[in-house]
Amino acid sequence: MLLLTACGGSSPAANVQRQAGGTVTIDNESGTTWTCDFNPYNGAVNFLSFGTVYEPLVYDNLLTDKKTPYLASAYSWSSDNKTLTVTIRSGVQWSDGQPFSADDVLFSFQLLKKNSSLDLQSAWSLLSDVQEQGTDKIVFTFQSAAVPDFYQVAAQTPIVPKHIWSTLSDPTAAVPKPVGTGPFTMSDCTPQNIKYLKNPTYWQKGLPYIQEVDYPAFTDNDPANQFLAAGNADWGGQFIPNIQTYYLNKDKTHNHYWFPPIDNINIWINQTRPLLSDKAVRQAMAFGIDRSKVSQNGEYGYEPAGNQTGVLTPTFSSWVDQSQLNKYGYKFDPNKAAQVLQAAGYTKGSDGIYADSSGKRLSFDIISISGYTDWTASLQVVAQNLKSMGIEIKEHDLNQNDYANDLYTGNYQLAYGSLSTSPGPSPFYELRNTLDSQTTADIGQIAGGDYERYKNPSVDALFDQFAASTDSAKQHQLMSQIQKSMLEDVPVIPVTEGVAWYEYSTKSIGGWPTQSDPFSAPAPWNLPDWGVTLIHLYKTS
Amino acid sequence: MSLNLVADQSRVAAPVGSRSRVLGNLARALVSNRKALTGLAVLVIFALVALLAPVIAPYPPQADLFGQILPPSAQHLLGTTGNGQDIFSQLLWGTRQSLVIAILAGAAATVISVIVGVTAAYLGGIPDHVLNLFTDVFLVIPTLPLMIVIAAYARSGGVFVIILVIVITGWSYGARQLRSQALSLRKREFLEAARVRGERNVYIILAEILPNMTSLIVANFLGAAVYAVLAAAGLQFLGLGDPNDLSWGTMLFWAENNGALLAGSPWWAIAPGLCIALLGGAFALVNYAFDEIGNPALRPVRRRRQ
Amino acid sequence: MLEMPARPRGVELIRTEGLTKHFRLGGFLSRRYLHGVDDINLSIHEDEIVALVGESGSGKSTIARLIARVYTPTAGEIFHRGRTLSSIRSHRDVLEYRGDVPMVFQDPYGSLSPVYRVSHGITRALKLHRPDLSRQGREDEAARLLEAVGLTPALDFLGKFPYQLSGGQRQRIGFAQALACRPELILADEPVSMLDVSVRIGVLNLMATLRRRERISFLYITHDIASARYVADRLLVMYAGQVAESGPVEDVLAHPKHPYTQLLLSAVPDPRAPISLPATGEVQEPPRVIDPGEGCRFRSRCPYAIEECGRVTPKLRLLRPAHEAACHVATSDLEVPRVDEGATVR
Amino acid sequence: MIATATRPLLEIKDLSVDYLTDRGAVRAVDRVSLEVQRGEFLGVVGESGCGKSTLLYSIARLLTPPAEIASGDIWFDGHDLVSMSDSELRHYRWKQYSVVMQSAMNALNPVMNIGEQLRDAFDAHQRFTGRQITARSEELLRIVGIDPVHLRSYPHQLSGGMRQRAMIAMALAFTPELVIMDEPTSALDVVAQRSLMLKIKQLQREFGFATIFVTHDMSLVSHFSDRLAVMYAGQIVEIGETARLFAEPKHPYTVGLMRSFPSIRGELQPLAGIPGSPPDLARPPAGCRFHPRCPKVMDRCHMEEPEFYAEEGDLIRCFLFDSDA
Amino acid sequence: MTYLIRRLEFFAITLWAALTMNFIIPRVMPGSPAEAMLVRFHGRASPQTIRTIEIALGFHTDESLLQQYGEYLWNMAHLNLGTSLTFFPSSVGKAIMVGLPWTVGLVGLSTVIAFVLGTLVGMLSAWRRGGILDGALPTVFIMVSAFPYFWIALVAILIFSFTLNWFPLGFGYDLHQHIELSWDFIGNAIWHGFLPALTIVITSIGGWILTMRNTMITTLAEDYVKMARAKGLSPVRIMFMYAGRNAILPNLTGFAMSLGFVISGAILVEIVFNYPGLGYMLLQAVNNEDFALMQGLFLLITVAVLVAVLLADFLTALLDPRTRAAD
Repeated sequence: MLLLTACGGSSPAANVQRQAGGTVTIDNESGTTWTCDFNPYNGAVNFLSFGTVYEPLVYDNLLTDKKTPYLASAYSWSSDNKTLTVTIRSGVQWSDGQPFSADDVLFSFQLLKKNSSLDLQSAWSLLSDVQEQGTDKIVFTFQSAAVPDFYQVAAQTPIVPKHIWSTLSDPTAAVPKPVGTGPFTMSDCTPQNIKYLKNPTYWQKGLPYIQEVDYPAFTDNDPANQFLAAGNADWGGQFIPNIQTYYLNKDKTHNHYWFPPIDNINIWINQTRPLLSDKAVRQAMAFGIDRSKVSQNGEYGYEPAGNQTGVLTPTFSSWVDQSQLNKYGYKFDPNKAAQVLQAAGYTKGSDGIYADSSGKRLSFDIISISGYTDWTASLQVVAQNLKSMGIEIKEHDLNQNDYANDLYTGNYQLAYGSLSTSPGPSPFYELRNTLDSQTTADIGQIAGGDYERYKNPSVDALFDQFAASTDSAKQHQLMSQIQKSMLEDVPVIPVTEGVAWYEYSTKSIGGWPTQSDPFSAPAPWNLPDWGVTLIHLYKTS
Repeated sequence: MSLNLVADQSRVAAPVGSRSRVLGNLARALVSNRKALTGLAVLVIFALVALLAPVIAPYPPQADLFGQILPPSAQHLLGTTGNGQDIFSQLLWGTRQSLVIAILAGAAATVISVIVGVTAAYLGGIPDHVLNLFTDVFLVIPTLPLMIVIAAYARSGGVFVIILVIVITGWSYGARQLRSQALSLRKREFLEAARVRGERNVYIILAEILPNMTSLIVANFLGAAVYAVLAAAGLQFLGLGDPNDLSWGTMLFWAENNGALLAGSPWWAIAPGLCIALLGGAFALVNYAFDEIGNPALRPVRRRRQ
Repeated sequence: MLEMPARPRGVELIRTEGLTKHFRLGGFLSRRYLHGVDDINLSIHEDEIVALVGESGSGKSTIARLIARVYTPTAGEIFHRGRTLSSIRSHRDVLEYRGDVPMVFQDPYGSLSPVYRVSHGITRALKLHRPDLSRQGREDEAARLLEAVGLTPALDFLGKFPYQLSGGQRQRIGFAQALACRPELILADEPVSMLDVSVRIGVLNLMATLRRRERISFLYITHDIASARYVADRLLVMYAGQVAESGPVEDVLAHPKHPYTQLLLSAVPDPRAPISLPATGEVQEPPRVIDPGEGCRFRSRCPYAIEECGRVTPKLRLLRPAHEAACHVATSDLEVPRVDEGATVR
Repeated sequence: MIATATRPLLEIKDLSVDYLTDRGAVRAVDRVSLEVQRGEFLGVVGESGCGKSTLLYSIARLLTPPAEIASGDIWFDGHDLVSMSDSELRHYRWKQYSVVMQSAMNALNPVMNIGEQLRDAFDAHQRFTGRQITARSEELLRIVGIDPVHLRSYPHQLSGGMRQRAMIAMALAFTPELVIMDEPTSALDVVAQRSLMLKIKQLQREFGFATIFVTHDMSLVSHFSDRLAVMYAGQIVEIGETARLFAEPKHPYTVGLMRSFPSIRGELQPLAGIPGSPPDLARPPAGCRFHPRCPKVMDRCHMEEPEFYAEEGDLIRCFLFDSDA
Repeated sequence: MTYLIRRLEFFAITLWAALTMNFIIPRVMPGSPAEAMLVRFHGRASPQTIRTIEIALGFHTDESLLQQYGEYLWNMAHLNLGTSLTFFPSSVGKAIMVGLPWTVGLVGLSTVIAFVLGTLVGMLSAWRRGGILDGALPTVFIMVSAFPYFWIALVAILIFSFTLNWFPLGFGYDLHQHIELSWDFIGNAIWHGFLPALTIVITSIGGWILTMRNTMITTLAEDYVKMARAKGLSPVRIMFMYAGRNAILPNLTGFAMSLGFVISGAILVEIVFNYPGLGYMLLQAVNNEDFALMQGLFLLITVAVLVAVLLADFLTALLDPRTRAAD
């Protein structure tokens, strides 16, 4: 059994005198005014409570995969890696003064089993059973060996108080007055602003330093950015165009940003469509896209160019199989792309577009989400790149719902975007959901992952082996093989890397996560990381 | 963007002149009216710019050839966009679509207004009741939301969807105005004379009623064009147009999304906004001048110079 | 014009039987009706000018529009040379009828489309009703017609726009349009009431000339009884949608039978006659006839009203040769006392 | 105020009125001179566009742009109306002289009832109690022959004749010295017209006010006016005693007018009217304005404008009566 | 009376037509709440789950269209607007009530201000034909009313809020303020609303000035105005009671309609100013295919317009006795 110490995780600048008190104002475009619902199982509002009010069993840092026990004081895997036993922390109180116990954990998971619409992480698609063992242990039985699934179950599922939730007639209903174990309590909510106050009985003694957190509602990016740039908020979480002029220059000594990558933004290539099922076409496209220019023009360079292994850099650099990547060398190279196409029997038509022997032109529609202007700008570059190389793509902006429906059911040729599942603390999560054919479905059916319908049994097997292993070396070796299939088959093309947008001002608040001290994923919308970030913050003036 | 729905009595003035004379008179009246002249001049300039965009624009408008967010300079009169495109070139090219939307949407809405309004007035009775109700329903339903709904669903259709949306939501006001003028015309005896002479309804509507409504129809077109300019700008600003189109509205959309005003390229937002204002203003000026021509009482008062 | 020999009556062109027109008031759920005209029986013969006289709202224009097929009757029938109008259905027949019975309108400023040259109406009429004419033929005919209505030189006028003409000239254009159809009967709806005094008589003379030269009959509608006397052979006096009295003009003027006709005659201002109306506080005006009951519609203003007038609607009765009146009191034996000797102001 | 007895109530001298148009000034009233004595009924007759209404509105100082008085004087009881400011005029309006317009339908405010409009007139000039106003209003309506209940009526609820009477009642509110009437009966049918004329004459006798009565129908005033002024193309062409004028018209235009309307009595006369039509005032003919239509035109009529020539106490603007010639 | 009955008739028919259109639009439009739910569950919800939610949202796809229509009308009559998808699990009514006061307060007030001010200015400008007001205003306001108001709003924020710091950056009131009926709060709300209101007023006032000026000029040429002058009435009385009162009548309906459209008219202003009103809610409803919310807002707007028009009709009947006449 692995014993862990309960603390904030890292210990940054221990010699700094941390003052208690102060207010942190969050500036994050949410697109709505607040409904004052703090149901942690409602996907639309859980970002307002999970991490601050409600907590998981273990905090698993999205960027570093460093695990910190929270409501669990310890945990252990069975030898077959199918059963997880968790020891519940003692001495923790709910914010209404009731003691926290293993009952609450058991209740929370049973609640999710009963109400599948609350199970945002689909925990019960992984679990087969949850039992209480003694008074302080909970035993999770998984359907198969599932070491990485620890993340969804232990790190991404908020625990709620049984004494309150068992009395609710409808657990999907709004929760206006949340009771949790977290470092903050919700003190006041108007449609415009939510005020959180320090939880005086928080189990991590002395924390948080900050007295109050304000979370105003922004319906649109522009007002949110103005608010931040004007110095009205401390902590930003969205794209800011030309951030140097817009934000940094407004207060050069205090304003900072850091945009760590957390997922890939891919071109999904529907493998069931003619021409696109041809590996050569996909490879040619991978050569034909100038990823750094896309990154520069579409995202001001804030979202770095992706690489064809699908492993995020620098976040997960240690996992990248650099030699393979170098071997395939998917650098921007239109000539190479042309060679690949010609070698596969494609010829360039008079319109400058390649066609196969039967005359079918390499002309594809790509779907994107309207209103995502950075994507639109990115696709303008992609389209120009490919067109000059000999492949035509036409952009279709759909609303979010139509886009998602088309993507999930495979009703598209090309699609631009990232996985809909939340990112994970290692490349495994994203790549499995991208490549493992167990996550996909037939065309017309809704797929939870592998939207491109890539089917490769040997790759599927690699993911199973990975999941059954706790050995880091073995995992790295498996990940190398997975990367090879990405490079060889090009099932999707990672174009840029999605980042955690994160701007902060050190004018009155210190203790922020930084690249050199990434103690949490830093965006206000990283769950439950924002709670971890908040307990590190302190007043400086 | 809300219209002022007013039974504009001043419009229902005596019809002016014959076809050739109508046009001749209108032309003369327009040229002698300072507001009309200013408006027309602006329109002509925009039309020229639209036509000559390929010649006068220094760069291809969509090509991202330059550095991002460059300040105005001799090479880039208005600087560059967040994608490294030349704003001035975009502005010149954007004139085309903006003008096309204004003119096509204005014209189409006017045609529907004329058909519905004049037919209703001429036929009278039950057809009038039904058409009138139809018009009223379209007047009463919230225009902008309806526009947003339609535009949102037909998003990928590009500029023609915008035009369609504007036409669907924009014809009813004019139909009502035209109906009321046609109603007042209907009482005039030359129409009765035509009927007694044995003319068919279609002839009466086309050859007798419409020529007498020329000035109101033109005014209506101008009003609809103003509405189209503003509505298209609003829709495109909301991102409900096709962002890959190039017009002032989409430029504003991109500028807004790139925080142009604060991110160091204010001209990106100011220039297309000004152009929209100018174009709308020009149409409105000519329209107002039409009011003055149709209703001399509205003209600026002359005082004897002594 | 002066010598009006009693001519033998020609063929009957138009006859109405029980002609009635009601207008619905208000929206389409309303059940209130304005009685435009009720139970009109009149006839117009070849080579005859019949004057229809009455105050505004008395229904005289409604009759013209019923005959002109602008309105369809609520009840009753109109016969054209013995054939009912309701049986004329085909476009060709309707056109033919319209050619036989055209109309001239009241407002010289409203009856010509301001956007066309004055030739427009005439050529359109020629095109519709004289399809045999060539383009040149039409132009010649148009010129001839203008001369016929006294607009010379005709070619000058054809190219003008209505706004370049005076009221009298426009009204003559109206007659030329009607003539273009080679009509047998022209419905002239107050053709002079909006003209200046000095040109009125010219238009009246034109009507007389056309009757004399082209043998065209007229239904002359007017509120000016003196002008009716000037041109017409027969007179119908209307009151509140009904005919009060009818007969040869001179006979009606000399022996008015209906009290309303008497009132009307006494009210006509005439510098050549002594003033002749009692200075009463009389402010009553003809009623708008909305859903009327039985009874004489003039009874509330009538100094001779008897009980029967409130009960029974009087029918036209022959009181003198060819002279009828709808009055219970007036009889052929009884001369209703004249009001000539009323107080004179001067 | 010794002079009042001899001085005419209203004296107009060489009054000209212009309409300022795009093409320059159009003279609608040209050098008109008139006198109106106390208690006199003066008829002004002319065809449409002859300037008779413009003359009347300039007397009432109600011209609005683009019309304006170009020159001339209007003396009302010894005061020059032309040079008065609006606020000075307010003391004369309605108390000293009032106006009755052609169509009461347009001249009465459609959204106020008769009583309110009467009250407005009273309030504008003097402090009265509500009761006084009501009493006087009822009295006024009775005078013109309307039931006082109509004080509560709105204009559209009254018949045409009643509306005109209501307006006349309003004009008599302060029993002014002069009532200016612009074709007050032209919108009415014959019977109502005659009845209203009689009422006007009766009231004029009773209250002794002077009247300027404008009409296009000279037969209408034949029995009512003391003197008659005939206007043609912006000018007065003949002015004289009514009875004389009808009996023996002098100006060829007046003669033509007399021969323009048929009668219901006597022998049926063939009538000729006047050939041609009135001139466009923007381009009046040179010389005598009537000469293009005049049956007795002479050479000098083409070039010279005739002045007034006195003939048996009347004035005629025609060279036929130029005794020097 | 017939007049008012006719107006009520119009009210009923239009309301029905609008309701029916409201019913049809979401059903002919592509996309369904099921799709929307998919997004919410990242493609991993079971069909049963989606079904349950569909029903909760008022979509009964297994019923005939006629049945659905009947149910829909019944629900509308009972103001049962269903559950919003965007604000799930809030009801549409609740969601709307949150935004309504802000929109009505901001846009409604500025519309009234624009109308009253514009009408007065238009009246004065017509009254003093040829004066300074009359010479300059028409041209200036023709231009201004053709400006895209979101753009004016953007520029206003840049200048007055961001650079000069005179006004707050967005929001309806200070973040820490509690919604309560105190002078403090009201003052704060007015301060926040000033700039958005100003942009609405300056872009809409021109229309009122021009229409009022034009009808006023027409009215001033009426005989009854001349008559009032002849009567020696004071200029103020003539301007308001004779000319103004008559000139304003034809504008009342237009004003009523613009009041009704207050709710929908401010979408762009609310977005630019991050104002917590209904405008943005509507855009969101459309983008999220939140049919219940969309229908609720449409219903609200339509009813608001119709009620406003009806009130204007009553007012017109009150001010203009002619409309009360029998026919």
